[in-house]
Amino acid sequence: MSDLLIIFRKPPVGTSWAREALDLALVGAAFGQQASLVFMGDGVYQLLDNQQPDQVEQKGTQAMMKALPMYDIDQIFVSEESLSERGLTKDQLGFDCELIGQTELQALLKTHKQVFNF
Amino acid sequence: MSDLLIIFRKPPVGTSWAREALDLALVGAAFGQQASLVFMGDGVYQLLDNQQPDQVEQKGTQAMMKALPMYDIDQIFVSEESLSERGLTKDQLGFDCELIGQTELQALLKTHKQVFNF
Amino acid sequence: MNYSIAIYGGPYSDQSAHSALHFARAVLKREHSIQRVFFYHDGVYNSSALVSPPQDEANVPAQWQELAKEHDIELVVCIAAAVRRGLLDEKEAKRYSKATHNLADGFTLSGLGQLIDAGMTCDRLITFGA
Amino acid sequence: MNYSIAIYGGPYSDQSAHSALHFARAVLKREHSIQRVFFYHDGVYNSSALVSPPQDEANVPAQWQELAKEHDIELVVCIAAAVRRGLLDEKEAKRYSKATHNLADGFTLSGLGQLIDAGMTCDRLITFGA
Amino acid sequence: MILHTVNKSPATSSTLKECLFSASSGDQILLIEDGVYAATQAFSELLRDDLSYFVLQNDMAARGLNSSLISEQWQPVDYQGFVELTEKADSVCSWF
Amino acid sequence: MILHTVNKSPATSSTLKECLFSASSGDQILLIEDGVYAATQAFSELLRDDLSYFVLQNDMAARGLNSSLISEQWQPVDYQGFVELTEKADSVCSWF
Repeated sequence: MSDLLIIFRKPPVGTSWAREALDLALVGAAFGQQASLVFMGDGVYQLLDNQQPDQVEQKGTQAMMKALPMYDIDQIFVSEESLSERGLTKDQLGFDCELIGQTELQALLKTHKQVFNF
Repeated sequence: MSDLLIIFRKPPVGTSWAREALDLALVGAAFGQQASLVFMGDGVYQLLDNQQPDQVEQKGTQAMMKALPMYDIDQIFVSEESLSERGLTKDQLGFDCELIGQTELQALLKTHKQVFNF
Repeated sequence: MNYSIAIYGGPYSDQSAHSALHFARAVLKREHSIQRVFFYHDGVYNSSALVSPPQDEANVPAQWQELAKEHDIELVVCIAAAVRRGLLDEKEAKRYSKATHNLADGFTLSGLGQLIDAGMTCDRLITFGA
Repeated sequence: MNYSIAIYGGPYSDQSAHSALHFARAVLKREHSIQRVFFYHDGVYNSSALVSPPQDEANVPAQWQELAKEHDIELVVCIAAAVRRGLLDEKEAKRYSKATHNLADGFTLSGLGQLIDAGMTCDRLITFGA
Repeated sequence: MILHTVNKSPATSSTLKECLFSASSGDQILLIEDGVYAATQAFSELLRDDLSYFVLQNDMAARGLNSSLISEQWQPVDYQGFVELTEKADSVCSWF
Repeated sequence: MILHTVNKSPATSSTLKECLFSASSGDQILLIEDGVYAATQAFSELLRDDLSYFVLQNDMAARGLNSSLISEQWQPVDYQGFVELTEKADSVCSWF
């Protein structure tokens, strides 16, 4: 089991929350902590393909997301319920990630002592 | 008809929005503008009786609300739907204000050229 | 037409100051004028001279300064919202006995009346909330 | 037990820094220790030496300074979040060629690793979000 | 006619709902920033028939919302289009 | 057992909903700041039967929420009670 669980609940562009949460994941990995990421709520929008944040002079999170494998972060989960509430399906996402339901989500929170929830 | 419409949609204590919106109403009045206030959404919580924001070392909005008559601000409206969604009734409120429905709310927005919406 | 703009969000924390900048450029492109940009709530943080973004990110306060200079736009920061958040000009620094001040050039601390005035006198007041 | 606290909200704009202060006092009253308070996102604004609230309002940064001094608590501010929001110590001011700096005494700019470290080494890390 | 701007995601904030409740027949809604997610098909049931709907295409593109995700009520505009909408409206009300 | 804190109003933000979805049976919920409005009767239908519910009484009093407005599932605690809850929990998760 990984050491850190980081929950992403904010959209990627309108605020700095998503970027700051990803920074934390990367720094955690640099500190030798195994990190798992969960995308739920509006956080699932971070996974959409073809984001062009430069259209509004923002940086977004896609470039950082692409760096995750370099940090050995490969446990990436997305809430099935959050996706379907937003009319999205897994094939619209630009990242390889594992769909999880409520039970698996609850288990992830329960089995990690360190949870950072953004 | 009043010159200014100020819409209060935020609760009174957790953030500075409510206080900053009230500041604007009072300054508007000091500039000779007739102001009407609408409380809707979580803004209706500003009208609850017996708030003690000093319990968390905050100032809240009640003291400023009591100053409204001194500024000749007496057009105070509260959304009936917002109250009932929150299980509140007019007699639980600490301020004398006029209950309005959707039609009256829409008319207030339509008839004011200057609307500040917080 | 004569526009004014109100900004309630801080730089980097949210997009509002950037959106307002894009909007302002489009307003000017359509040959309108912009009289005043008013910074309120966390928008006051846009007036800091000390904002130091990484090289590959936009410096929002600097962009406002440039645009204001080029197009003669007033950049007005609500004094009450600013001083309690730690944005001071030289005069306020003296008043509160602070050793230094940090309001960027081109920004002016003034009262909330300047926002009321913008609403009264301009053809359009557009708000970018946080 | 050994606690650390994370704060993500700015002073005056929201209640989180105040809530954390109340919580910290209760932690100490129950004879626990507090190792570190970490300021991230808009929480970095709590570290400004220039915050100047009206006399009848609490000065949150000053209250953190007092509590930290009395109980030997580290006040650590995320350096990346801080410099882009205009919070600089002397060293960063020099690096970014700014004429002045505004980080309050008792606060230290440091990396996000200090938040990870608090999570790893303390018995409890309690977050006050914005 | 009022132009209402909305900048919050409809799935996590009540801002759009409050705006739609307060708008008068014939008013215009413009989604900006995180508000643009409301133009996706999942939220089309919230909409009323008597309003006009616009969405800022820069903010759509920034978030990867291509036209296949957008429901047909919504008309994309750029920043110049945003300005034009403010020109034509009697007043502009910002919901955040 | 996890202690979940929630600081946003349930009527305008989905934060409480997301917390309740993610909590495991036996977990505890503590409302603070603007989260305390969720302890009023209008929101009791959102609650699950398998969690324990606490509300910070300082934040209740600050907002004028007296006990007649609070539904009976919620147990008021002060800041010391808040600390005690964090002592007993295996971990603390903050929802904002």
